[in-house]
Amino acid sequence: MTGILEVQGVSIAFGGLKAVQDFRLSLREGGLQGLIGPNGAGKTTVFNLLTGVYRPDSGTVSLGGHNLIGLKPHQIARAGMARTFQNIRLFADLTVLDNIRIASHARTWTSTLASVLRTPGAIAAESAITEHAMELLDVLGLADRAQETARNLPYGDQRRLEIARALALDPEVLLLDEPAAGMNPQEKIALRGLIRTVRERFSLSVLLIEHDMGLVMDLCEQITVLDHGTVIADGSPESVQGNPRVIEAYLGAPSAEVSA
Amino acid sequence: MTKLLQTLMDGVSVGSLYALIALGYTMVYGILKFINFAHSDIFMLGAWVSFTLATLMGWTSDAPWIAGPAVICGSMLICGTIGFVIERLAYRPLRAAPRINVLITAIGVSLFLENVGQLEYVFGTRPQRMPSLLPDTVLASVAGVSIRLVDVLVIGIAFSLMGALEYLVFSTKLGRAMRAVSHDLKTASLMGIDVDRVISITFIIGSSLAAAAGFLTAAKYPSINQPAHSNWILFGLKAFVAAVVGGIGNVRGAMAGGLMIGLVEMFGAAFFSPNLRDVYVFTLLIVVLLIKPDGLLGRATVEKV
Amino acid sequence: MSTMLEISGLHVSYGAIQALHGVDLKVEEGQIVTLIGSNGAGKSTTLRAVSGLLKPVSGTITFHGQRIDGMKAHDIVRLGISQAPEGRGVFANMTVAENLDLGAYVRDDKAGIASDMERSLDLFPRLRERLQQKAGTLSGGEQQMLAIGRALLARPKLLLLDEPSLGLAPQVVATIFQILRDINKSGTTILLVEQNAHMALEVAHRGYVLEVGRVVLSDDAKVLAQSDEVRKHYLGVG
Amino acid sequence: MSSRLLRLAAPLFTLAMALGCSGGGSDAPAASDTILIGEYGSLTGKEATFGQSTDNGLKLALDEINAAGGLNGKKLEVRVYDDQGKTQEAGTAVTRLIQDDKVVAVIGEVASSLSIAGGRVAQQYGVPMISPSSTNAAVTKIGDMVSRVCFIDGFQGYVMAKFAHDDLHATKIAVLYDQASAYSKGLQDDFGREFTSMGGTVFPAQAYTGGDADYSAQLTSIRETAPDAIYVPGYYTDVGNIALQARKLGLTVPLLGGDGWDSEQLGKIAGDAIEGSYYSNHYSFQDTRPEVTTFVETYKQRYNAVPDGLAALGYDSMRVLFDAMKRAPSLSGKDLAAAIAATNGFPGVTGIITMDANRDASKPAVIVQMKGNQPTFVTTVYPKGQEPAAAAPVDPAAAPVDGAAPAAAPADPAAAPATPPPATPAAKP
Amino acid sequence: MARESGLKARAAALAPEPMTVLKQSVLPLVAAFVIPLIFHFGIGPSVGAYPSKVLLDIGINVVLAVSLNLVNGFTGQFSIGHAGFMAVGGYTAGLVTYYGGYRIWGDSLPHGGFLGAGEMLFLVATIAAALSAAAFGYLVGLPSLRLRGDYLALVTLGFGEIVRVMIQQTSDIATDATEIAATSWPSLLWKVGGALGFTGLPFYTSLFWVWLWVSLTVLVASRLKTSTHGRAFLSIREDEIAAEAMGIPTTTIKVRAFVMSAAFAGVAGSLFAHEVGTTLNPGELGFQKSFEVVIMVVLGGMGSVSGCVLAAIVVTVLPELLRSVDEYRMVAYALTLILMMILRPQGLFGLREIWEIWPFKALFRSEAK
Repeated sequence: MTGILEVQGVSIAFGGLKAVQDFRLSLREGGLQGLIGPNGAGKTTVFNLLTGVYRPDSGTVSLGGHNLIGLKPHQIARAGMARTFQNIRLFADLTVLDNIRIASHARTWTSTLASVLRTPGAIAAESAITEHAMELLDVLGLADRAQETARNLPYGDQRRLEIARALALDPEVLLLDEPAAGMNPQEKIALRGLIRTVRERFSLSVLLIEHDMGLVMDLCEQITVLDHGTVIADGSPESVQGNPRVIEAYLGAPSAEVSA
Repeated sequence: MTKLLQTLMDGVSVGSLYALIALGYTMVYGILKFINFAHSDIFMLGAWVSFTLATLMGWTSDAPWIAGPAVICGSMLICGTIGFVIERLAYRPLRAAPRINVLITAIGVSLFLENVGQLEYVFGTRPQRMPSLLPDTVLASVAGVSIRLVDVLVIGIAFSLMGALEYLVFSTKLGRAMRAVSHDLKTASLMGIDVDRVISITFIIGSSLAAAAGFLTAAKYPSINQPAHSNWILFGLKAFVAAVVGGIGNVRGAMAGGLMIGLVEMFGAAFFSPNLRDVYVFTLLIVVLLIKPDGLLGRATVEKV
Repeated sequence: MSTMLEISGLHVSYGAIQALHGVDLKVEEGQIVTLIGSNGAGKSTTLRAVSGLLKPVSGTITFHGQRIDGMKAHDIVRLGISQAPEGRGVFANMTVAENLDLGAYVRDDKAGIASDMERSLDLFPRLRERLQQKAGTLSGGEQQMLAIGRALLARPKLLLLDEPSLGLAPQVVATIFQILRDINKSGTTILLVEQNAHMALEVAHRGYVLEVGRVVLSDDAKVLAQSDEVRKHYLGVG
Repeated sequence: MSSRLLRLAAPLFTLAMALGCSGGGSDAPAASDTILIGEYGSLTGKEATFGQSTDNGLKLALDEINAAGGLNGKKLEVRVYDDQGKTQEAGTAVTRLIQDDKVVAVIGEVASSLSIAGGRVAQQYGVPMISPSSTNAAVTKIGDMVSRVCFIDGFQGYVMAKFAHDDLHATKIAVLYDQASAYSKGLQDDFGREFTSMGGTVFPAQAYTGGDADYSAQLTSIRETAPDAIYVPGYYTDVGNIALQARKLGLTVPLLGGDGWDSEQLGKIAGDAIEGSYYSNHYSFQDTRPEVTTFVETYKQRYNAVPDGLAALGYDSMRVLFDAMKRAPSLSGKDLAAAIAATNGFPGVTGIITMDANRDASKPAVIVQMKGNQPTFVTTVYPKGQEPAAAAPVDPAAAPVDGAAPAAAPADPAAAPATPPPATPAAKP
Repeated sequence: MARESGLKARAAALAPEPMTVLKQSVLPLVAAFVIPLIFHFGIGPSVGAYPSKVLLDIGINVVLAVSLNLVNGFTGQFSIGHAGFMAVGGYTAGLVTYYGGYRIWGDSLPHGGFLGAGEMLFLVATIAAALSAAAFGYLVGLPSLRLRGDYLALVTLGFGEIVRVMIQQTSDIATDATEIAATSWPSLLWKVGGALGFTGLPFYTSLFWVWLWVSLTVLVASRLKTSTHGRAFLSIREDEIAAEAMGIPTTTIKVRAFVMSAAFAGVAGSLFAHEVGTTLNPGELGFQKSFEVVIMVVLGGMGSVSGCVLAAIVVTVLPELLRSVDEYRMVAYALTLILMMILRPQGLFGLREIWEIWPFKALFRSEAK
């Protein structure tokens, strides 16, 4: 069985510090997989390796059978991998609508000259981009905020805008980096539904980093647990929850030394 | 041979002046991350204040030995104060603003100092002769190159000041605080360091070093250009290039960069063509940045994603 | 036992985003109080507000009855509150010794500093071996030790610790928590922000659970440790 | 979109109208009882000192003219605009003077590129312009509206070449010029050509950029060629440092220069280092002609400084203009320009001014030597073919000087004023 | 490998109505030609020469500011060497009109009237100026692949200074028709006047040409800003890492911004070179001129096209209005600059356009979508 996203033996070190070691992952087409682990375990580093921000020291990454190693981030994005960021990276001074339309740029075909001349083709393309963007905003429930400056959105909306923006790339794989961080319980419930809807509607495969265990356990079919840059568990939510190594990594060992 | 030695000496003495100015640039950049364009004008003020002080004291000829030290100290003091005031009034309100704003403000301050300096009752528009406060005797003659006391003093004072700064930065409590602030403002404040005070002190030190460079420049080249002459800025810009070539934010890098720029400029002028001096400096800059974008002694910075 | 630190109705915003929606908490003198919660819950924000790095929109912070919200960070250190910040915040280009010296920046008593330095080095013998090494070359655990040791050199009445277990191996975490307990025993009050709930609640006297900028639970640490709610929150079980 | 552009254009139109109206209002009083003359110059910027000297001289002449009753009872008024040493500003200033202030004539600039910028505007609108001190040949080639009261680079280069060759008996001369200054470059070219044609050797020129502080590389190269003299056609603002450094490097031969040296400051700045060096100039303040002595006297009284060449030229340009205004049948651009071009034998401070076919002042130059920090008159050099039958005797104390021993002449300032013979030719053809 | 985005199919269904094309595409282009005609034949003659000259200066500064805004405002890179591109353009255009004029007509005077042969040569010259400046823009843009922020600024400044010093090295212009006819083009390249400047260029710069280029520059910049390509520029300024992650080829776009910006600076250089009352000379195109343009962009608001236009007008007119205080005017200007940065750090308009701001919003309401 090969998944849409296949990662084998990926490692990277920063100045001698091994941040990620021998990372492996297989994301099934249409799958919804979780990547969890305590703070500092290297989860975001994995995302950066997958999206080309860092180039791994060793290992292979392939998307739909195509090698991604050595590609630039924008090439990987165009190849069909979109992401959100843990510490929200919106185009803060631009409008909500423009944030999404920027991501559509990768899918547009008009030349700069045509844009400047405003040829009928370019006008049509702009309309298409806008229409597409408005649709996405509608799905994410942000349509009425389209003209607001991204910076002024509430936190939860900013998170959702990041997802909408990633969707505008028309990706095959969506990487979500802590989408629920900073959301209140109601928002989290809504987010849970949203991720499911989005996956169905855009036939995506989703890889999710999340700290909220309830969310992860509920959403994901498969979970990979990372600690100190290495995979310590991999499997169904139930098997992971019961894994003593995972509990230790998370809650810390209620060890004798401390209680002494 | 004579030419080689002569050029070497000129290069080192001009280079040490660049280095002195570069220190002010590099310290401010290290902490506040902007090019303080007005620093060149402090250098200009250093020369003009020295001239004014010497004239006011009547030390125009046959000045007592105390005149030199007194004027350089006076000029450093006054320019240090001016640097302090500039930071306080023009830069501090912009601490949280985008750096481009601070940069434009710095250009504004630079224009202000030049145009005020140019007013008839301030310094005026004529060049003036800096009285010779440093003795100018020939110490020795090596292979046809006469080594003059004034040059030795210029290099000596420049290097002692750099040494003093090096000591201050690396061996005192204040220096540790300065380095901490340049590493991270917020963490530094968690140590109980009054960041604003450290920044003020940095401006005072940087400005007094520039003033010293102004004095030494005037001592070495006694005809001092009028305040709005673009050459002051150009000289300062080349000093900033020195700071960048050496690795911005790095005290030793600024010194090394200053000497390097001085030598490249002088050797290029003497052995290739004097017409293209500025071209050598800026070409060196471009080459160094393309090979090693963080300067020769700089550290690579990685942006966190 | 008197109240050392009291926070009430604390609101803090980053630009348009509100991070704290009215946090109330108390730290009694001599205790270890822990603040737990998931990422983005506002734990670090609370500490930063106490240290004066962030200016609250509204609400008060008092230390020994004195209002400290709105004071400058360096003045707060002088009052006796020091922080080992998240991500350690060691000065990477300076030696371990210089880092420790900076911890004592607000103090002038040479003898006192020397003895506190000894104390810090006794607590963290690893640092003694690396005194002249650049802090940037230390391992994560050593950097955390340095950050705590440095904060201690201010001889604080209240020590603020932001995720000291972050990214460290379990044994190292255990060592650090043991040391925290020792520090507390010698009379320093500690406000500890942790994600490692088990560990934190084990050493703490009292715990607060933060969620989306609000305190949702607060109780005796031992009670919280047994609480199903906390367990559910962290592992999603039950 | 289209209407946006149009709407943006509308306020611009309003603005333009406002500028037009504000300008239109200001010329009303000028039309009645005063005659307005325009001046533009670098009153700020790096060449401010030149603009200010010119302005001082010009204002002095203006006040004298007005004190004497002005032109047919009408007072003259000068409106001056600063151009900051930028050509775009110079062009705007001249346009404003001509079109808005309706001046009858314009005086300016020192720097040739600025005179060219302004001059082309004056030519376009048919208003005469007199450049007091731009010596580049290109300036008056603009057209019949533009003239000048100074000689041109070609002549000045010839003057110094002739003096170096005939009087100093120099054979090998090194050149150090300011590559950023057209004036300096022009003199360098002309001097080199003239001196070589006289059979001398000119070493490849070394260049600096105005404002440079360090000249050691160039001077070290020059030292290797062991010249008899060094021609430094630059501004006094730079010459001070050049002289000081040359002496430090052991170069004791005299420096030679042009009118850019002329300033009271040069002696103050360079002191002993410039002692014994020569430069060509428009006039000598020690000249005993009455025009000169009165001018120097009143200038000293008013500004507490010895007038430099630029001040004298500013003074002369105003007076030449006034002279032409008196002669012209009307103050229309055409008439006035013709009158200026017809200037013949006008007794200016800077010599007897006659406009040649190119509207360049044809007049002798003086050579002065720095003695005791004062420029001291040495000799007068006439344009080729205009030498008076009995050339003024050369001061025996000052020349001939051998290149090897420049400072041999005793520098006694007290003795100096007595020596210069009148620069005025005995008889004018 | 990426699946069909569906945007193309969507676009096919959204082909614009002819009226929309007319309104959005054609009319502004027509306006871009009509406005200069109005300036040339309407405003110019009615306000007189001095305001016209100021309008020329304003126009040139608008072209400079709006074009620099493409790099500094849109793309968030920091260039302070704009005068260098202006110089490259000015000298290229000068070579074409001056020596070209000599080759064609035997002199360098303006030939033909409005849109006559001479002005056509000027058009060719200006396009050549844009191309050569663009080539230099490409060269300078390349290091921007590796450099960030102030380092890039310093490199652009260094470039500008190198251009200036190299022009100083050139030799006198040739003024003799037969000599020019006998000299080869490559050697004419070096005869551009050195420090004195390229004197004697014909005066082709008129209100028509200046405002034609202003209209085109503003049109290009504002259309770019509201198109997908311009948004790609803006994304880099906002967050380079996020832009990459969204599939924006940041390096390509940065170079593109440099090239476009330099091309228009070259146009401004050509207009400057042929303006009445200027002399194209290296001394004037140094870093001070570059600073002046940066100031306009920052005052207007980084990224705001209309803000830059307004700032260019203010910066040009202010010194004219302050003429009466002469030596204090630069002091006043400097103080204004400092106070402005402290009191209104985002510039006049920030990223927004004049019609997006409250008091003007109503004025432009008909345009709002």
